[in-house]
Amino acid sequence: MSSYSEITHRGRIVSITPEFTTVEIVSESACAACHAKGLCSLGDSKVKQVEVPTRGWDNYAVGQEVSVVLRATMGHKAVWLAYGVPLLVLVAALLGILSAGGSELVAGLGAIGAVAVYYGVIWLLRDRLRKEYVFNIK
Amino acid sequence: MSSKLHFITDGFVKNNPTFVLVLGMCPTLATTTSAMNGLEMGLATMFVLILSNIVISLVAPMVPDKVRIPVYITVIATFVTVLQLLMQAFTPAVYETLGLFIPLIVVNCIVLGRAEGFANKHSVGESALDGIGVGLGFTASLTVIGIVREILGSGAVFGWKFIAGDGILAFVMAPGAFLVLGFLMVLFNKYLAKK
Amino acid sequence: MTQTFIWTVAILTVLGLLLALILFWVARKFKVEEDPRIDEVEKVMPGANCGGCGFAGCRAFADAAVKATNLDNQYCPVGGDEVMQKVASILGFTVAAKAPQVAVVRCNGTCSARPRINEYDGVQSCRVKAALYSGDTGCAFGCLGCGDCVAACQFGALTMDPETGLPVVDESKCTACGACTKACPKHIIELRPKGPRGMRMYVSCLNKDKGPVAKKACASACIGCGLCAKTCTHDAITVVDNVAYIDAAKCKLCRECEAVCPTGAIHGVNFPKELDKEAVKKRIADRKAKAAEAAKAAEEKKEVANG
Amino acid sequence: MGKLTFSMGGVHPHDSKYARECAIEELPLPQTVYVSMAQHLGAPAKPLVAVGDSVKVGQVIAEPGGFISAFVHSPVSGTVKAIAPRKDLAGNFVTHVEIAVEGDEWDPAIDRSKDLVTAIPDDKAAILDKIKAAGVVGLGGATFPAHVKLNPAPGKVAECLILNGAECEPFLTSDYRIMIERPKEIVIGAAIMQKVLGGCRCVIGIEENKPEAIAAMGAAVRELGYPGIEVKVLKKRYPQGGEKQLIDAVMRRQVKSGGLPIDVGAVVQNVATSLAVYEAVQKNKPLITNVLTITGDQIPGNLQHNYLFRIGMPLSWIVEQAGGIPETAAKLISGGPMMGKAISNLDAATVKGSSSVLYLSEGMTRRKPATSCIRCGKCADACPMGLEPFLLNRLYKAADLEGLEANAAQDCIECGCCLYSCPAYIPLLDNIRQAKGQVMGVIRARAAAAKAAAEAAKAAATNK
Amino acid sequence: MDKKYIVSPSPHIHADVSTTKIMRDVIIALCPAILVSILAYGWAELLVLLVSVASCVLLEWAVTRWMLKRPSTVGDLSAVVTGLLLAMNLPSSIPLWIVFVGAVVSICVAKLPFGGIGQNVFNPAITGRVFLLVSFPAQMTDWTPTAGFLSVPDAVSGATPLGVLKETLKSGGTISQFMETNGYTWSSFFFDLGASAGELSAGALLLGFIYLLVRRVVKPWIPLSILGTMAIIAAIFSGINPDAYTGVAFNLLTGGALLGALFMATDYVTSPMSNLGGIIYGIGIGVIVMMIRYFGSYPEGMSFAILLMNCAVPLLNMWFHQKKYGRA
Amino acid sequence: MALCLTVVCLVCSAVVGGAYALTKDPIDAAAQAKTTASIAAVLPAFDGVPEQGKIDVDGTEYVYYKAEGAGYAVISTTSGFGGALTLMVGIDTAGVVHNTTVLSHSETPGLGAKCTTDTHFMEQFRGFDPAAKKLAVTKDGGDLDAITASTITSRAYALAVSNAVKVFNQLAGGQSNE
Amino acid sequence: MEYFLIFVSAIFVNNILLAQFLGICPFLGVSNKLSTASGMSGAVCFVITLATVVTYLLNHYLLVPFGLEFLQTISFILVIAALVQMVEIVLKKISPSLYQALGIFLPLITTNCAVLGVAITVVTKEFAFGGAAPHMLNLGQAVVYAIATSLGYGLAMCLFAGLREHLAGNDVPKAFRGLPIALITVGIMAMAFLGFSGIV
Ligand SMILES: Cc1cc2nc3c(=O)[nH]c(=O)nc-3n(C[C@H](O)[C@H](O)[C@H](O)COP(=O)(O)O)c2cc1C
Ligand SMILES: Cc1cc2nc3c(=O)[nH]c(=O)nc-3n(C[C@H](O)[C@H](O)[C@H](O)COP(=O)(O)O)c2cc1C
Ligand SMILES: Cc1cc2nc3c(=O)[nH]c(=O)nc-3n(C[C@H](O)[C@H](O)[C@H](O)COP(=O)(O)O)c2cc1C
Ligand SMILES: Cc1cc2nc3c(=O)[nH]c(=O)nc-3n(C[C@H](O)[C@H](O)[C@H](O)CO)c2cc1C
Ligand code: SF4
Ligand code: SF4
Ligand code: SF4
Ligand code: SF4
Ligand code: FES
Repeated sequence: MSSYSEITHRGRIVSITPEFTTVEIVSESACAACHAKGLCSLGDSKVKQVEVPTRGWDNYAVGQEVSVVLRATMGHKAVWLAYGVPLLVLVAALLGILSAGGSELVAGLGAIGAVAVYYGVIWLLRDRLRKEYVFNIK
Repeated sequence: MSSKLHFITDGFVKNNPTFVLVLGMCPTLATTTSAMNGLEMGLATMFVLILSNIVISLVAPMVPDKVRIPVYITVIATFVTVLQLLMQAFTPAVYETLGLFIPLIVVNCIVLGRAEGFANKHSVGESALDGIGVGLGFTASLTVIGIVREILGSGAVFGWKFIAGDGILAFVMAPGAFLVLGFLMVLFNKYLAKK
Repeated sequence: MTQTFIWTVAILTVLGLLLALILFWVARKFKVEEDPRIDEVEKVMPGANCGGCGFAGCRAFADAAVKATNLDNQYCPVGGDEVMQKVASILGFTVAAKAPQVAVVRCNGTCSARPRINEYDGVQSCRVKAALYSGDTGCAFGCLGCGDCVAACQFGALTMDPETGLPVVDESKCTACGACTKACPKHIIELRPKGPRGMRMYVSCLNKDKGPVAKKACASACIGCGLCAKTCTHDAITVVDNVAYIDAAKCKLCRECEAVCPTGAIHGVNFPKELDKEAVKKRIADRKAKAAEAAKAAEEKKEVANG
Repeated sequence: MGKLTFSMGGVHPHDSKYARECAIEELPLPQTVYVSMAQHLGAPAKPLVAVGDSVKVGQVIAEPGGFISAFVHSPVSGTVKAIAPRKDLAGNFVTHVEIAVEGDEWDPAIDRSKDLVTAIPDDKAAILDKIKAAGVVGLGGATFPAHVKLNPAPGKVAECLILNGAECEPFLTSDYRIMIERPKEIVIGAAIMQKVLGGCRCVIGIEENKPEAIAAMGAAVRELGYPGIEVKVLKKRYPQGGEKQLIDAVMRRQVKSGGLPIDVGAVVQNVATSLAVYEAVQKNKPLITNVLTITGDQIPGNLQHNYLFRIGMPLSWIVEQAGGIPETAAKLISGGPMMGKAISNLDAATVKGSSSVLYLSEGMTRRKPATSCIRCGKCADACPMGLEPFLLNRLYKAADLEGLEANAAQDCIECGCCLYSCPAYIPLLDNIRQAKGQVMGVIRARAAAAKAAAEAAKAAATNK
Repeated sequence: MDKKYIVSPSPHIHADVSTTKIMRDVIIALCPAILVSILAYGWAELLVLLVSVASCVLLEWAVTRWMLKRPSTVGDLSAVVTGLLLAMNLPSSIPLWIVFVGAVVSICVAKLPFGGIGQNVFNPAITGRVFLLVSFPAQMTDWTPTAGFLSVPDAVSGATPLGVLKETLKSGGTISQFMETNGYTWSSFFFDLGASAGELSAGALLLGFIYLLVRRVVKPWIPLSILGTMAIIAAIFSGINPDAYTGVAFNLLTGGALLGALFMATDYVTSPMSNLGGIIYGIGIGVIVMMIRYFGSYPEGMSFAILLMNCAVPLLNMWFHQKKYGRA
Repeated sequence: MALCLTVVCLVCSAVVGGAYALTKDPIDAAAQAKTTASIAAVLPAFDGVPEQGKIDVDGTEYVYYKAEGAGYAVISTTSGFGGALTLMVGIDTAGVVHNTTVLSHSETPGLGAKCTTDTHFMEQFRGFDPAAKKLAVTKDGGDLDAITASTITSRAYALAVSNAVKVFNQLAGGQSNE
Repeated sequence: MEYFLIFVSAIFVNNILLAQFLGICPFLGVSNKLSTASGMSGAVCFVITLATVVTYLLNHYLLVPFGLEFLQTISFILVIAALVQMVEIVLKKISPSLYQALGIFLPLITTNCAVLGVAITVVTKEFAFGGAAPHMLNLGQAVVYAIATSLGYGLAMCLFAGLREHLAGNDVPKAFRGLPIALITVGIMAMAFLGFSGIV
């Protein structure tokens, strides 16, 4: 119920190594809250795996159902990195090329290309990101 | 045959797309400024619903599971485009009033939902009946909402004015759509609770 | 015109094919093949989402059941055996029938039996009241009467009886989810086996005070006199801390304890006939007499043998 | 010098100090006293006597049951009749030592003369031992063992000892009376504690509605001439006497959530505690007496008293001595009307911290039915901890423990200002108290888990 | 103990406050303005007030008792306040059945479905008024003054000053033209403009508000931040182009600015709980009002601005909290 | 699988293409009919097909139809209460407004929207001679009664008509220059 | 200036949810919690804008030249559906941890009326701002329109989520609980937003 600081998801532990505990969660589509989801499954409930650093004192078992917790600020940051910044890149590239006199086609394709470049940068930074997004099991 | 009648009646109450499933809210709210508009939108949706249900129940056995969704979307979009063309040709005025919401039938969850949830598991006949039932349910709800909004908002039903002057204008504007749907839902809940 | 037609077919086919392939690829990468049995199991669940089973809701239960290797650790108290059998048959497991349970209120300190000595004027919550003091009667163990248990029951199985000031369980509605037992700060509500045809015996009191104190606080308190334990021929009753407790597994529903209890703290419910105390007492007396006789006889025999 | 006060919240109930002119009277001894083993915050004390033992006034009858606990002494001389559970004023069972009173024979070590002993011993450890041995606990309400408070953890330095003479609760006058009647003893007690704490300064805070007490204490301070002690006038505003509020008012510092006063260099002691410290250190007299007010609204003047009582006297007996329960009383309270406990069992025995028996009339105390919260914010305005009671109440009802913790339910000092000022009569504090309990439970469990984890990690490290 | 004594958790005493008393204070505070408007607009205004209050109270009573089956809450007088404020926002010439529709929206749409007093998220009176404004624009913007008990010297017929002004500006006129043609002088803004009852007298409204302040019913931060923001924006714009944009005094004293800022934006239920939240709420209202007044189609923006900021109140409550003891 | 998709796409595109082929004529006809009807409504009877043209007046581009012998039908857009208000204004060869019709608007139902139904209001434009009367609402000192409580719409309407008149003047003037 | 007008108009005056009725289903579905609603809004913003750019190009450089405007519906829906899924795949490939964080935070974004609606509107509707003659949007304007529209979506969504979190603790009459009261709330919000009418 609390909206204050954390996001939780139910999931199931699929494996535990000394370093990481992997939890499988089912992520649902925007329609998930809809009571008619039984009728309509747009093929968009997906299994995602989340790695959580294993803590010495936990004794969880594979197959156990647990809650995975992420700080809400982390979630917001993730949205920002994955969607917010590329949006800015897209718009900046587009309007930049247009005002520099580029044709609409060039501008459009260029903007999409810029987003691709941005994602490339993220790809280069993937290890840093990996360290940043730390989940916890509750 | 009568045993299959429930495929039609279910769409009215038990599976009412508007009041129970709460699907396809956008056209429900946007196009019900009058009873006629609601009715027309409902019929348009029903057209697509029935045809796509039939076709999907026909092709479902042949479509590999993996490409199910793309195929369904394509089929539905095809019917929507056909509908668009037909309306433009033969009922241009209606097409103009309903505007954007005709192409948006493509993303109306009811259509894809029925395809996924019903048509691909049932026979052609049953799917057609289901399409008719749900389509009628949708049409009926839209018409009811349209009637209420038209009565309150312009003092008329199906364009027939029974009080002079204007109605309560808010009901033909955006807020009225939400309010009427909200209060009708309350009534529907009360009715279901009584049953 | 024909040209348009050709372009239509060409563009749409290429586009459709391309995009559909992407969609297909995505679907293959991501699609969860949720075990369809989860849906099936969920369908037979009661759908109350009460959490009585220890899972987050009916679907969580179904999910766990499908993935489990047996159903030994899972039980839906709401659906009871009937549902468990259905679940088992869907999943191809077998389950042993569990005795259905029901909530019982172990306090019979009605307003008349238990005079109020204070008047409570705080928020109507047993929890708050319990934190403040021992209750508005002399009994520190009895029901506080603010109905936290009633509020906790989502099945509407509990109501407060304004006459007695005690909660009453509607057996037909109680699903034995146990919410009320957790809600009661005095731990008065217990889940007990329903018993054959609903017949069961229990001690409706938790007062651990010594007899006289208990008696003073509440006319129908268990005073820990032990008569019942002495009477019971099935060894089902124990008296600990001045209160008796009936072990449902051992109780044979003979109702002798009920008949001998001097305060009426033992309740038998759903018996077809009213308890005829005198008759039962007579039966006990007869039995005791007989036993005494037998003992005497044995003694005599012994003596005879010895002698 | 301006009057000091705390920086947020607070309310202004009428002070109703009807018993202010009643000099302290000493009560006669009853036939039996019942000495509770749980008279202080922390672990209950362990009885050291057996049934049949005869005891003298001031003899130790129970020892501390843990680090935070205290000695208990016999308040009377006589024979131990029983050591058994007995109902306290809430009706819950607590172990009591029952002593049949025989004469009034005091332990010879106790100096019963009225002479003022102004010389302060030098040995800090000895003073602390004496305070501990005398079973002195805080008399401001929380009955926290005084020697624990006066012995800050290593590394913590006390900068200011605050003597709490606020007595901000309406009706109560016991602190007021001792400040008027025994100011010098209190000041000496303060000087002793100053000494123990390493010579910090000391502020005696008294609310402005007690000018006589301010004058008396001021005179005593001047006359005795200990360095670094001063009397400061506080605004009349409830809960001025709350520890955190007092520290805020006097030192302009705020104790962090979950922190202790000593973290900001403060030690707060009630004036009566100071008197008890004086008696313990200078007179060898353990804490076996205290002063209690009998008062209430709509009750005749002859029922108003300030009594010096022996701990363990049953409340019912004291009430009887005072002339019985007045007709108009609808509720009996031990303590003030804002924080006191309603008495459900008048047979309960007095304890070290007993400070009053308060009779309130029906009209004054009966709660009105709660209506919907109108979000007026008056509760938040009144909360001296800056909490938002309406929100805590809402979160409690939604069982949102995380939200409660984030909104600091655990910081509530249970002062009652919120419920007092709510126009909708929402039972805010009733619920917040529960919420606080639950949150504290979570916090404690988490601390315990972290500790266990740390230990496990340590163990693992040493194993390697 | 033979007598049963009361036992309860602390505290055992209570301040002399209640919801009813607070609402009574608000009603008292509205009295001067009501009086002025009745004097100015006569029986018609009185009828509007009566119908509005009576319908609000009756509806609240009937719906809680019969439809929701809850204890009636009319005793707390909040429905009376809603009725009064709704009426003070309507022209005296309005048909009475429209007043009733407004009351229905206030009570049966904006208040009771949300759970009744204290739980509504939108200000009921404003919701009612905005609904009417949207639904009956013709009737709602017709400020033909009805005959009063005191003759108001130069009451303007037709639209309110803001309405007339908007007309003038749209047809290419300037503000000084408007002042001249309509015979306005700055001083006349204080008392005698053709305006809704509530807008009539700044003095009477302020008097009432001071009463509320003295009785500590409300805090001044919200009104101050609203009026301050409006003043700043008006000063900037009219400084830049006094012909196109109205000035400070005009904006503060006309339209529903005062009634809204003093009595409607301060409604406890629908305004933020914390002082800081309240100030931001007020600034938001101020900005939106001026935006609607300067650029929008509606002649008057106060109601819309309050209603819009009502939407943001839960967020403001989530983000801004009171300063807590011992926490930075 | 790919085959399946290809087939579906093929069939679907064929269906769509087919539908398009079948409906193209009726759609064009409907669009044409609409324009013709509007033109016919705002101009006196004429023979032949009106000819479409574009012209720039005061920096705005206007679309107009020239009906030989009847006059011009000008499409003119202004900003009303709720957004764009687009009219077709028919002006006969004498420069007198023959009739007007609303092509699209987003005015408030019951208020501004009455500009399509309020006969008193619409009739005022029939045979309106801009040379003799002033094309503005009475409030602005013109000769047109506004729709009740909808001065803004009325004003926009009047402005659109007067813009059309300007277009006509330029067209007619241009012609006479020829 | 025109960009600014488009911006204000799309966020406030013609709010996509409250005035245009697009994307109502997720609006009602995901608005129970503020944090999810705000995250969702950010994602929707990106998806709508990207989809608008792609469909604009598709329309202007493929459909229009061949006279195939009637294929808008079917081609747009396919493009958008594929695009949305692709973004997810790309994210997963380039940074699994980022993707994880998103996955746990956000529900997936599926194609909904809002995305398709904006894409179609941009290429079919004539806009008139500040009294200018109606005209089709060019690419730059279209993008600004898309962003502003989705910001309007986010604004309405966050306000609504806040209101709903608040309402969750209310004692709403039984028949009104859930969607009815949510709809009434949106209704009043829509009414409040009418106040902006005429600003551009
Ligand atoms: C575990 C624990 C340790 C404490 N240690 C100290 C201390 O070192 N110094 C101090 O001044 N108070 C200490 N206290 C006392 C409390 O801060 C506080 O003074 C006491 O609970 C009474 O406060 P009250 O009467 O305002 O409720 C301690 C309390 C507890 C529970
Ligand atoms: C709301 C509140 C009000 C208090 N009022 C007083 C008071 O008026 N006088 C007092 O001595 N202690 C009062 N206390 C207790 C003090 O916080 C603090 O515990 C005490 O002064 C410490 O001294 P002690 O350990 O000697 O009791 C109050 C506590 C609270 C929480
Ligand atoms: C909800 C609402 C919608 C309105 N719609 C229009 C409209 O479509 N056209 C219009 O000219 N005026 C409309 N108005 C009225 C104007 O705001 C203004 O009051 C009016 O045009 C001037 O009044 P008058 O025509 O009586 O001089 C509307 C007003 C409201 C409150
Ligand atoms: C200072 C104050 C201002 C109020 N303002 C309004 C108001 O603007 N509109 C209204 O309907 N009720 C108002 N009320 C009454 C009441 O709070 C309101 O009806 C609640 O919203 C009902 O839940 C006000 C009450 C107070 C104390
Ligand atoms: S009575 Fe108790 S056990 Fe039975 S259903 Fe209710 S809460 Fe569950
Ligand atoms: S049984 Fe327990 S929870 Fe129920 S009313 Fe009695 S004390 Fe309260
Ligand atoms: S009781 Fe707690 S919440 Fe209430 S005012 Fe006092 S500190 Fe604040
Ligand atoms: S004082 Fe009472 S009514 Fe006011 S906000 Fe607090 S709880 Fe609500
Ligand atoms: S119909 Fe528009 S989002 Fe569902």
